[in-house]
Amino acid sequence: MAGHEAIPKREEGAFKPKIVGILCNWCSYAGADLAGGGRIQYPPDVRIVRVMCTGRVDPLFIMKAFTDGADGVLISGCHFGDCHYLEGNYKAAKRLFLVKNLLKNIGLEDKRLRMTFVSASEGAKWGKVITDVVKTVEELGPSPLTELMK
Amino acid sequence: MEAKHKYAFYLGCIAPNRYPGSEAAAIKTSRKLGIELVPLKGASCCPAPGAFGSIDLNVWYAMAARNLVLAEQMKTDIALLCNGCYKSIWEVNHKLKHNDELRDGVNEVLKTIDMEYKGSINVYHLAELLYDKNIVGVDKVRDSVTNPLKGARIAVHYGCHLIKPRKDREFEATEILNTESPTWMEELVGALGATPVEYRQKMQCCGAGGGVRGYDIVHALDIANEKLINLQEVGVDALTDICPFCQLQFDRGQIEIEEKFGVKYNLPVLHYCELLGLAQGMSPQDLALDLHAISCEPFLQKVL
Amino acid sequence: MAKIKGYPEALEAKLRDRYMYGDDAHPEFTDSVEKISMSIPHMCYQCGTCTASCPSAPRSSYRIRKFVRRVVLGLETEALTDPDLWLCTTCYSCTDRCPRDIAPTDVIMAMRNLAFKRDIIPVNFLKTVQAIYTTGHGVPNNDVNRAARVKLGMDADPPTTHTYKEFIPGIQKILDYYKLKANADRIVKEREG
Amino acid sequence: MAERKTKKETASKKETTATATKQAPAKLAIGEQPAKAKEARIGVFICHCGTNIAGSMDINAVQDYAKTIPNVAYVDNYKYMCSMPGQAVIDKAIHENKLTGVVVAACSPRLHEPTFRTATKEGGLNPFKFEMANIREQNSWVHMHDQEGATDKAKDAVRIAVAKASLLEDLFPKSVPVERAAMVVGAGVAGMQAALDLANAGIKTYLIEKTPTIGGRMSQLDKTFPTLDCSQCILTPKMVDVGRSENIELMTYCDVESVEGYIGNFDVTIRKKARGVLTPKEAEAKGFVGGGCNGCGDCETACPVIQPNTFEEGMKPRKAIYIQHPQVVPLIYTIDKESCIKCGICVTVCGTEKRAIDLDQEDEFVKVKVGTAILATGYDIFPIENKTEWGYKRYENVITSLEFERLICASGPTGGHMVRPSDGVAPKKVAFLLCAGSRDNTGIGKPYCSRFCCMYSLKHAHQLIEKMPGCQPYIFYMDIRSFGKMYEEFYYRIQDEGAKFIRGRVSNILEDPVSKNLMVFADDTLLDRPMKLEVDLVVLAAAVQPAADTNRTRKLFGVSCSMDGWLLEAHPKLNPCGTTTAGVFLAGACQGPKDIPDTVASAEGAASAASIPIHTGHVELEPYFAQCIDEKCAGCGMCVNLCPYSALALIEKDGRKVMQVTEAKCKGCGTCGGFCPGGAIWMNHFATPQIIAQIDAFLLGGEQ
Repeated sequence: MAGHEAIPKREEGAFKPKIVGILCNWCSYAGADLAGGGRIQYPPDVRIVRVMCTGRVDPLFIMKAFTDGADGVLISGCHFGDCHYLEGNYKAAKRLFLVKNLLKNIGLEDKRLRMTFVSASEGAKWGKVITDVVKTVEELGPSPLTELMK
Repeated sequence: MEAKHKYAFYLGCIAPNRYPGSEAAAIKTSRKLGIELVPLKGASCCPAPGAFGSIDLNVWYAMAARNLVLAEQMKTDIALLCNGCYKSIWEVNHKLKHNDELRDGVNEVLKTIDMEYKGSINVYHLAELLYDKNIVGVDKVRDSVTNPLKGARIAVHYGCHLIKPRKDREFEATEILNTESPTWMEELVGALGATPVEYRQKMQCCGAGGGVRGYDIVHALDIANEKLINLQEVGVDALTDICPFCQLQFDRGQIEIEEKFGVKYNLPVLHYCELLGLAQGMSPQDLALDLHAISCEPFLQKVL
Repeated sequence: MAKIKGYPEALEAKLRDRYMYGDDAHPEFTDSVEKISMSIPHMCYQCGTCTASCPSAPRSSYRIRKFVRRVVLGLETEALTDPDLWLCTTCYSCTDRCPRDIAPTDVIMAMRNLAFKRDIIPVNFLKTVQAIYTTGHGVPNNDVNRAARVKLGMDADPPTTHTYKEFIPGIQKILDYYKLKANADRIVKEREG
Repeated sequence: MAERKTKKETASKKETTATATKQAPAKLAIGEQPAKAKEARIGVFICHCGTNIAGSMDINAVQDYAKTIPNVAYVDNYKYMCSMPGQAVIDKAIHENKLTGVVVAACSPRLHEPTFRTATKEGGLNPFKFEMANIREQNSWVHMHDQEGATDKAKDAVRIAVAKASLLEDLFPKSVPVERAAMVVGAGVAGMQAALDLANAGIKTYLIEKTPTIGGRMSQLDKTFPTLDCSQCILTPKMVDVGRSENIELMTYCDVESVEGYIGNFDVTIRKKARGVLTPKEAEAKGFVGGGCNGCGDCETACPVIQPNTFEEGMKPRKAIYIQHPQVVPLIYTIDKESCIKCGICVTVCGTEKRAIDLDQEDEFVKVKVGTAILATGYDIFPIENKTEWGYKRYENVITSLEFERLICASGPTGGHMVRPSDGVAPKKVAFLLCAGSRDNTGIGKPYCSRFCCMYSLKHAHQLIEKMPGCQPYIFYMDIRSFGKMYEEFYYRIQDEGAKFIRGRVSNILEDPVSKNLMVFADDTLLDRPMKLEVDLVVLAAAVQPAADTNRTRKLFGVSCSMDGWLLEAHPKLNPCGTTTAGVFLAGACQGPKDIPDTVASAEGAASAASIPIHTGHVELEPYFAQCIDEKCAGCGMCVNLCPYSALALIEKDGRKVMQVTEAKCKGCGTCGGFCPGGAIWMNHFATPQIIAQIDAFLLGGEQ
C-alpha cells in the first residue's frame, strides 16, 4: 500500500523546500516515469532536470543550485554496474564526494546534497526516495545560503 | 575452568517452581562449560506469551520490558532455558529495539515505576549458547561429559517459540534457523553419548501453548498424545526438550492422558540441562528427578 | 450478522438467514487487527498453508484461514464470538510458512486482544493474571517444590519476585496501568460468582 | 531510443565531419545569457491529456503564468496535444508567431518527444529546437491529491523548459552505416527462431550458445501443451535447419567476452571455450584432411570417467567426453575439462584417421562485427530446495517438473518408464504442487507467477493417466491460469480424464522413513478441511528465474533488468522486444517467463525489429556528442581517460595541444563535460549554459 495514500498536506505558511533533482535519462528518469504510471504519490517539491547520464553532472551545477538558493539537490542515476554508459555513475559519485566536503567547508549541511540510485523498474522506490529527500530537507530547514546571498 | 561468558540467568516460572532440577543443572553444567549464570534478582513471569499476548499485547510488552530493564541495570545479557520465556523476553527486546513507537509506549508505563527500557542488552537461550561454537559448541559439550549416556535412545522435542517464526529470528549458529528438519539438538544429544532418534512430526507443537492447555485440556493433550504415539512407534528411552512448559505438557500430560484417554506411555521427559547434568556426573538426587510425574528410573538404570 | 426473521426460537436457529450482507463488514476491524498484529492479513490469498500447518485444525473446527478471511472482510462479531478463536496454540508454523509473509498467529492474537475488550475471554487466561498480580509468577512456587529446592541446596524460593517481594508493587502498578487486574476480577466474578 | 526517433524523423541530413569542434557562437561564460536567447521566441503548448493532467492541476493558471515567462511569444493548450489537430496547433503557431523554439508541457519525453520533434520540424524549425515539460508522469499522476502543489510544479516545469528551449541549437543527427550482420545470444527455441528468421531474411547471423549443443530447455521437454506434440519432434527440424543454414554461423560452447561500439557497429569478442575435440573444419585447418569428430562415440565408450549428465538433470551418467543427447547439433563431442583425467585413451581410440581429440586445446577468442544483437538467454529452475518445507533434495521422491519431463521422456534416463527415484517402482499416486516457489512474498521464493507451470502440470497429469492406467494425479493449486489459446479447453479435458484438483497450497511434506512414501499436508479450501494425503511421488512445479549468467551478459550489452533479474524491455506494451540500448533486442524467457508459443512469437518479433536497421542500411544517432571549444581547452587531457569509449584524444592544433572528439565513438554521456575544469567541452543539447539556465530558471526566475 505504501506510496498510494495521499501525502499529508502542509499547513499554511509551512516551509516549502526548493529541491533540484538532476536525473539520468536511462534509469532514474525512467523510474520516475514508472512511478507516475503506478500513481505512486509523493511530495511535489523536487524540480527535475534531465541529463543523459549522471556523469554529465558538473560540480558547478550543484554549487550554482545552492548559490541560487536551493535547499537541496538530488542527483539520481543507475545502480553501479548498470550505467547505460558503463561507469558514468561511478564518476559522478566520486565527484559528489568531493562536492560534499566542499559544502561542509562553506558551512552547508552535506545532507542537503544526496545521490541515489534508482533503476528504470523501481517506481515505488522513486516515491520513497523523493519522500525521504523532502523530509530530510524539511528537517534541515531553509538553506543558510539563501540569506547570505541576499 | 573459570567462566569466560557471564549472563543474567532469567528463570521464568515452571523451571524454578516445578522442575528445580533443571535450574540447578543449568547453573552447574554451564559453569563447567565456561558460562557463569548470575541470578536476575526480582525477575517475574516473562509474562506467559499465550495468556498475556492474548489479553493485551501492550501489557505483555511492558511486563517483559520490566524484566529486560532488570538485566540492563546489571549491564548483562540474559540467558534463559525456556522457549516460552524466549518468545517473551527475546521477541519483546527485538520489537522494542526496532520500533520506536512501541518503545516510547512501553517507557511511558515504565516511568510510573522509575524504569526506562534502553535496549542495551541481548537475550539468548541456553541451548543456543551450548550449540554456538563461538560460546561453547558441541565439541566442548562432548569433552565435558564424564558419564556418557551410552545406549540410551533419546528423541528431541524442539518446541516452537525458540525457532519460529524463522524470518524474525537471528542466531549466530545458522543451523538453528532450520525450522523444518533441524538436527542441532540431536547433535547435542549425541555429544552426551546417547543415540538421538528421529520420529514422525518431530517439529509438531506440544499443544500446551496459546492458553489452550488451560482453555481446552483435552484438545491440548490430544496434540501431545499424537506426538507420544509417534515416539512410541520408534521406541525411545526418553524425550528431551529445551522448554519446561513443553516438559510439563509431556510429563504431567502423560498422567492426564492416562486419566482422559486411558493410554499409558511411561516415557521419561527430561530438560536437556537435566540430561547434560547426568552426563556430567550429577546424581538423580542433584536433579530432583523424583519430582517428575513420570518416573525416570528405567531410563536412569540404562545410563547410570 | 445474519438478519433476524422473527420465527420461534428453535426455527430461527434452524432457518437462520445465512446470507452475507455488505453491512456485516466493518473495515475498521480490519484496520485495528492490522495495527495490533503489525501484520498484513488483507494480503491473504486463501491458499490454506496456515490451516494445513495447524496442529489444532485436524482435531477441531478451528480454521485459521477462515479467521484471516473474516479479517479481510471485516466480519468482526463473527470472528470475535467464535470459540475456536482460543484454540490456537501459537506454534507459529503458519507464520513460518505463509507465502504472503503474513503472520496469521499474530493476527489471531490481535483478534483475541479485541475480543478481550468485549469481555470475551476464557477464565483461565484471567487466572494467570491474578496469580502474577499477587506473586509475580504465572506458575507460583509450592511447598513440595520448596522442600525439593532446599534438598538441592538452593533457597526454598528462587531469586525472583518470590524472594524479592519488593518488586511486586512495581508489577502491580504496570497491570493496574492497564486496569488488567480490575477487569480480570470483575469478569471472573461474573463467570464464577 | 535513438532508432525509434530516427524512424519518425526525416530531418535534412547534413553529413557532419568525422570530428567535431565547437565554433565561436558557444563561447559563453557559464551562466551568461547568450545573445540569441534574448531574441528567442518560444511557443508553449499545454496538454490536458483528457483529465490525466487537467484532472489534477489548474491548466488555465499554468497557461496564464506561461504568458509572463521571458521569451514566451505564444501560449496555447489543447485536450490532446499528441493528436493530429494538436500537432497542427503547433505547426500553425510556429508560422504565425515566428517561433524559434517549442515547449510542450505534456507527458514524458520518453514517450512523445519524437512526436513533437516531428511536429516542430513540420513547422519549419530544426526538430532539436523542441523541449518537453513532463507534467504527467512526474506531476499530475504523482500529486493527484495536491492541486496547488501540482500546479506550482507545472509552472516551474514550463519555466525551466522555456529557459532551455531559448538556448537550444539546431542539431543534425549523424547517419552511420549498419553492419550487415546480426548476433543472437542463446540457442534455445527463442534464439534458434530469431536466428532462422534473420538468416532467411538474408542476414548473416552469429548464433552464440554456451553449452555444446543448441536446443535449450525445449529439447529437455517430452511433450508440449496443449497440443501434446512431442517436443523433440517439432524442435529437431529447427535444430537441423539452424545447423544447415548458410547465413547462420553456429558457435556452440562459446561465451560473449566483450562488446564495444553502438547500433550498426557492435564489435563483439567471443570466447570459444576449448572443446578438446576438433570439428572436421578445424581438423582440416590443422591439415588433417578428412579428420575431425564424426560423432561415432568410440571415445565415449572408452572414457573411464563418469559424471552426472546435466541434460538429464543428473539422473543419468555421462563420461568426461560426451554429447548431451543423441540429437545434439552439432554432433561434436566435448571434453569436460573439470573431470577429464587426461588418460589419453580417447585419443588412442579416436585414431590417426580422425585425430579429432586435442587434450591441450586452449580457449580462443574471435572478434565479429554485427549491426544488431538479440539476447535469448532463457531461464533456469529456481533452487527449490530453499523452500525447505517441501524437502526437495531431502526426500528422494520429491522431484522437479523438469526431472519429471526427463523421467517420462522416451529418450530419458529410464527410457520413458515413469518410476520414482527411491525404488524404481511405478507410482500409483502422484501429487503436483503448483506455485512451488512462485507467488511467494517471503523473500525466499519469487513474487511473480512463473506462467507456464499450471499448463505443464496439467500436461504431466495427462501423461500419467495416459501412460499408466490406475495412476492417480492430484493437482494442488491456488488458481489454474489457463489463459492461452485452447488452454482452458485443455484444463477441461484433463479434469475430464480424471485428474483430481485440490484447491490448496501444500504446507509441508513428510517422508515415511520406511516406504519412502510422502505425506502431503494441505488445506482443501473448498471442502474447508485439512488433508493429509499419502502419495508415492511429489512433483514440484518450481518457479523459474533468469538463467545463471544473464546478469553478466546483459551488462556486456548495456541492458537493464527489472528487480527480479528479468531483462528490461524498452516499453512493456509498445516495445516489448526492444531495450534501452539501441540495436539490442530481447527474445523469449530472458525478458520474463514465457511458454513456447509466446517465446517463439517474441523471437520473431525481435528478429524483425533487429532486421530493420540492417535492411535500412544506416541509422541516425542522436547528435548528443561532445565537442571541444578549442579556445577554452587547456589541453590538460584529464578528460581523455574519463571517456569509457576512448572517443577523446589530444591533438596538436595551431601550435597548442587541444582535445578532439571522434564523433563515431562518442555516445554523448557527457562524463567528460561534467568534469572539464575549463568548461571547454560542449555537450550538444545538454550544454552547460543550457543546464545552468534551467537551474537558474527554477530558483531565480518565477514568482518569488
